[in-house]
Amino acid sequence: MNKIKSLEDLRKMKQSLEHGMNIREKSNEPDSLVQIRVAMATCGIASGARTVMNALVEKIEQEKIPAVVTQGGCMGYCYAEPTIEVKVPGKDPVVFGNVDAVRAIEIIEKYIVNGELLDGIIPTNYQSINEKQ
Amino acid sequence: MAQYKMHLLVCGGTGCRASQSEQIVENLKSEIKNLGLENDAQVVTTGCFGFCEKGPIVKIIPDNTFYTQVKPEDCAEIVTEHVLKGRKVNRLLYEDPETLKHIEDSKHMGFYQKQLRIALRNCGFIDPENIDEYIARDGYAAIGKIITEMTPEAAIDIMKKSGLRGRGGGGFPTGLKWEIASKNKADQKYVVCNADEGDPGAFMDRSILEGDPHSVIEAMAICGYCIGATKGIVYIRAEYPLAIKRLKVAARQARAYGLLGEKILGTDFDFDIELRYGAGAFVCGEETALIHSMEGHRGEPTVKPPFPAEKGYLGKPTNVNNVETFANVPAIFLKGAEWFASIGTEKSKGTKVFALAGKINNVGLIEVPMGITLREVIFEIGGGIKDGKKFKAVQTGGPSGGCLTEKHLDTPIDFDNLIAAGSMMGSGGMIVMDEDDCMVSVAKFYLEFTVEESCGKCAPCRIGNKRLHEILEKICGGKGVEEDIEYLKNLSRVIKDTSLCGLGQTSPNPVLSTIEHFYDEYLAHVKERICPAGSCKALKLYTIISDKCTGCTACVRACPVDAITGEKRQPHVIDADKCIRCGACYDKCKFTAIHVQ
Amino acid sequence: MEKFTIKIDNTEVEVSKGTTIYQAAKQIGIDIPVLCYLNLEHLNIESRPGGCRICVVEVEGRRNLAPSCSTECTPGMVVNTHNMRVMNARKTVLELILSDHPKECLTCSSSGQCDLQHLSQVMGIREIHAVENAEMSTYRKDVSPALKRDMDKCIMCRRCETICNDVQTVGALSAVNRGFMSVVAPAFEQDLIDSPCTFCGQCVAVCPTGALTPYDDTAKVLRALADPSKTVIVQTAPAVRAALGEEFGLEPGTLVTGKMVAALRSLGFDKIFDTDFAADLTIMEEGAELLGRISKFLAGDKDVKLPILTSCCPAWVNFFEEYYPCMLDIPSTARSPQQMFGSIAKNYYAELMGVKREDLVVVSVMPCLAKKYECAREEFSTNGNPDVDFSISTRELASLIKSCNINFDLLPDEDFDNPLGESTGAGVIFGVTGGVIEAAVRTAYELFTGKKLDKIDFKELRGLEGIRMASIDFNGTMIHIGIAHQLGNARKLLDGIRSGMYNFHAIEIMACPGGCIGGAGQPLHHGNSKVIKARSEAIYREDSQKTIRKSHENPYIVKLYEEYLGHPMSEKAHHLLHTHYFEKNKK
Amino acid sequence: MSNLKLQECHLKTIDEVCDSYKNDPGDLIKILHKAQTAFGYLPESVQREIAKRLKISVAKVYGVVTFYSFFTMTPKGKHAISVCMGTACYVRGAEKVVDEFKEHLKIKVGGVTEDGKFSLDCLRCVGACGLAPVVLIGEKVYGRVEPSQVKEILDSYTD
Repeated sequence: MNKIKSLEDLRKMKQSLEHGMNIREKSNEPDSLVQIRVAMATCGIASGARTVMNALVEKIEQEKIPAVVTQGGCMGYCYAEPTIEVKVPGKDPVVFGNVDAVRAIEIIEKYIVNGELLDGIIPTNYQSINEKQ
Repeated sequence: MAQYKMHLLVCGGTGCRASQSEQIVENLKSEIKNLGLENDAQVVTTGCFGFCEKGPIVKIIPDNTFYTQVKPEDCAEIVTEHVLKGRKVNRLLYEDPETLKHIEDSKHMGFYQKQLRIALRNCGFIDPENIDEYIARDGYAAIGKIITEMTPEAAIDIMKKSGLRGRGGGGFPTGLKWEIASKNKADQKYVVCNADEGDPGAFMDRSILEGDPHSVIEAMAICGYCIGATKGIVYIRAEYPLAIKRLKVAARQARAYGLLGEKILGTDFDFDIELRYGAGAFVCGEETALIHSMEGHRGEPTVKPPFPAEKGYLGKPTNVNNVETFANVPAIFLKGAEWFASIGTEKSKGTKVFALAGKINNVGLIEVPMGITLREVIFEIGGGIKDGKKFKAVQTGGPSGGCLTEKHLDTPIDFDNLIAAGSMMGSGGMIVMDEDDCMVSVAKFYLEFTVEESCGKCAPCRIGNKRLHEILEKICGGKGVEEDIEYLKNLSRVIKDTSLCGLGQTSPNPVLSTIEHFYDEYLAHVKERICPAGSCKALKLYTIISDKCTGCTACVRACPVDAITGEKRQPHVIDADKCIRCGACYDKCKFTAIHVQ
Repeated sequence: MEKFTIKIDNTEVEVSKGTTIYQAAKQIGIDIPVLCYLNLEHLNIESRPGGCRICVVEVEGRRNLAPSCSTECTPGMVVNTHNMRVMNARKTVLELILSDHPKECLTCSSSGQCDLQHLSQVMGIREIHAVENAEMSTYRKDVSPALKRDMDKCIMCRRCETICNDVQTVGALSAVNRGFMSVVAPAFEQDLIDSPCTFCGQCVAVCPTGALTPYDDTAKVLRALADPSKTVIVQTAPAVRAALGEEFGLEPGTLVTGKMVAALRSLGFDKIFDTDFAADLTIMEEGAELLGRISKFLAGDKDVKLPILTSCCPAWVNFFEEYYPCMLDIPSTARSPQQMFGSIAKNYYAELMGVKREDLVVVSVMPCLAKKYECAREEFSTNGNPDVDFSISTRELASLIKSCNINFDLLPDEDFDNPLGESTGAGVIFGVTGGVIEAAVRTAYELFTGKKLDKIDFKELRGLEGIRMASIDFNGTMIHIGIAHQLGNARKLLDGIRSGMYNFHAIEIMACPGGCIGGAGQPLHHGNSKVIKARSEAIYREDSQKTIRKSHENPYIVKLYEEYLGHPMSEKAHHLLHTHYFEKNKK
Repeated sequence: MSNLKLQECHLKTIDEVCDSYKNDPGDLIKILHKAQTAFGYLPESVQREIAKRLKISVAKVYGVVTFYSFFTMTPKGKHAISVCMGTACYVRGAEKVVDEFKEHLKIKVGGVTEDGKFSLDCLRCVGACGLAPVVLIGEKVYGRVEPSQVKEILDSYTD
């Protein structure tokens, strides 16, 4: 370990370290954040949910978007896997189907950041998986 | 730091470790490795989550899933189900005692909803043995800012404005204490952290040191800068091996980063800490006794003044604060005195950590804003009384405190209100009693502790507490008389009035407050010879309900003193004079024919 | 010095900064009762643990009561020393102390002398609450040849601990255990005889109760006096005559030499002799030894051991045997006056009178408890018969006189018997710090220089300072002298010599504060150090009234050498008047 | 109390312990901690040696040893049983657990069984209040101990 020689160094060091902790920081304040849940059941993983998740996490980290990515079980939309659920504070949750890495970035940029509506929302009969259980 | 999508936080506090949490960490790690998830999920050993009742705890980030009473054999399921497939393991989720529903995440648990964590901000959140995690959360930013940008006077000013008062029991304003120590000139001064936590039933200091040692180290350095000390000493109970270990690791890491030692962060400020071990003497919580103990003597207090701020360790000005007080300090500098002062009541700012224990559903460590009511603490955070029994009293302040009753349930908790109610904040023990607890016995229990822990230096504490205990024993033993209660009261007042140190000055509080709030219970003991709670053995009255008695003679054979007589197949009777209240008949009777009063 | 005014019991008093409430009250004649507090101001000894809480007073604006012995006055302070709250607290605390104290005042050896007993009298204690079934803290009792410990009576005033550690630096005692069972004791609560205890007895001198008391042989003395087959003679140490009167209500500092002799005669002692005679003899031997060593040193002998240390004080002998075993060859080998007397009595005098050794009983009256231990040392007996049979203290003599219906006040002044009763002023001043060395100087000067002293008083050697130093001009040769009283000061002096800080030819050491006049066998000073001062003045008064003031001029001493011993340091003198020392830790 | 006849190796240990704190009397308590770790208890002989090295009176050392409840002059049993007597444990029945141990082992609190297998002590809050009442045997922690389990727990120590 090298000595930290100044307050400046300490601050830099903090910046380089904080992204590793971001996930914990964010989960500490879940209600003020955009919550993105990736369906990670067998069907999801088989259709590439893990790639989607990686892309989301990376993008959020890069752009410093106040969002947290979690994984969930099967939402019951196996035909449309990979699916992700996005909950922006103050709005009802929305589920996107057939998401891939490119679309994932698009969802972030358009829906989350700009608040535009996007195609591919799975409508109406949505029920949170946890309520079903 | 590597980027993980999921963090599995496992409690590594003493309580959870006692239930194999280390094995849980091992198992989780190997399961994750088996499934090739080591780049996605990270297992972190953290400090205490506070929810000790249901330990060991595994918390999963980012969704705050809160698994309770996890066993090492549950780990495979957690990893394959939750980590891999995102499906929660329902049976391990916390079950709300009222609705009997599983709660999804910690944010929805009553236990956490009303808490506000400042002193415990990093406990159960970071890996206490990894300084990087502390730095990532603005660790050492406060000391950095202070020593590069502020004068000691300005820093002390912030402390004074924050309104922080000592969390060890006395409630003395911390900023003022620092100011006094800073004004006393000397070639060497000392910062002492009192970690000789001794209240039976209070363990917040241990939890902080186990879960967030760096914040205490940082705060001690801040204090050092403010008062002009370069040496810090942590006086810690030898019975806290884990806290000692974590503190040592933290100090080593801080030294390696140059955050302790000479010329910290390139400034002219030097500061380092060392550890001293307590050896099992409650009185060493008193600052003068603590200082004598650090010097290698018997931990006997001396008359104040002189206060440690003038003449302390090795005769030098010394500032003593306890662990929880220190743990608040970095947060005050990071978020500002105004922020801190905005929390709490008029004269008690910020939060207080309490150790909830006793007949309560959620035993554990909680941190709540000053001014919260007992009702909120006991019934919302604590989840109410165990087994649906009736709340009777809550004892705060440990052996120095008193009992609060139903009528205090809506009193906002702060230093002054507790004292006004005849108790005190103390270090924050909160023991909840239900209808089965005899208040005379409770007072007796605390006195037993004080008698055991009195140093013996001054007569009122050495002999007085012994006599209080003897009288309480006499009352519990069914031999008390009404005058005893008056004598208890007078003796208690004199002990408080004349004892040398805080131990004796507060030790009669449990007696006085139980007499005040439960006078009838005392009277019942001495006049009617009844223990209304049914807990004093000598006052139990065993009788046989003749309607239920079949005359099977099982009780006759069980009775060791031949106190039971009766014809076969006829109802028996117990001779109360012969009966020694052993309860053997009660245990033997198959027909619940023995009545105990 | 900053001064300000405070109010005590509605009376204003001006005090200087640092004054305690207790002291301030005393200034205006208010005697707040104390129990653990001890302040021997003339001797620089203070112990105020603030533990007994008897001296509490009410200070306006303060939450609890304040211990007046250790609370300093602050400007504008308003103090109440006897309102209801204070009186109730004080009485209750005293009752508590009594509830853990054996109620055997009738038979306690400290009865009438006990501070606790006195206090409960003053406070009007008539009953003790909560004693029914009250547990008492009890400890094993310990009887040593010099003192007895009955710690059931200990009230944890910690005075003995302060004296033993801070003043005497003996370290035999410490507070042990915790809480209700805490007590002051030697390590492992063993017997004192197995501890580093020097039997100086200063713990006894300050004990406010009967927890620490002298080992008492007066019953044996009475039995010997009643035995017609025994010839019982008595020697009295110089310090006794300056203090005995206090036991009979006389002012401290009253000399009662003549009455004391009369009382002893009336008690039935066959001969009343004086330890002062033996003190003169000691000077002859020790002086010769000193001169011998100095002459050798001046002649260039490198092996000569200097400084020479006095060896009259048995507690001091015990102390260096315990702590300075490597310096055992430095002290003078001369026995103490008590033992020189015993030896001369049982040999020379017994022969002179034609009495068999075992029929001669030698009793000493000493201000000292360590003398009891000293006379029991093996090297001071022949065939199991000790040179001094019994050593009793000043206080014990007083109680003996009282128990034998002797009205001390009405006694006439009588003289000592001869030959062992004749003494000089030099012998008298043995009883006070600096006295032994002054006596030695008076003789050594004349023997060394061959000149007569113009001025017999050496004021530079007197005083109550703990460590004193002086250089005396022996006709051109400067003799450097060091003096220490209290063993802690002795230790400082010795450590200074070891480290080469000091260079002395001779050093006098006495274990007790003020010398033998402050011995533990003397009437209790009850914390009043003026008493010690008054006794010291009395001793010098007696000296100045003597016609002969130099030991070598004592005619009976001259005769003793002529008839019996030959000359100082002769073989016979060596055999009878000198001793050797033992390393105590060789166990 | 039981004493220990010191062998050469014991003296060496004491030397090491005292040297590691430069024979500083101010570190007496640390030294006693270390010595107790090394010997399991603080016999008279060890205290005497420590006093000698630190140049303080043995009475003082003994005074310190007897003040702190952590220090002991009796060797512990092979399996040291400590019952937590913190308030939380007390309220949840620790006293009954102690009584049960006392009865089974036929020793008092602070005592050692004749065969030296078990010793029984009470200690202050260990801070595992969630598991009250708590019993420690050696390093092992037993939580939520019922008096009825005591026999079973003791029986599990077969060596």
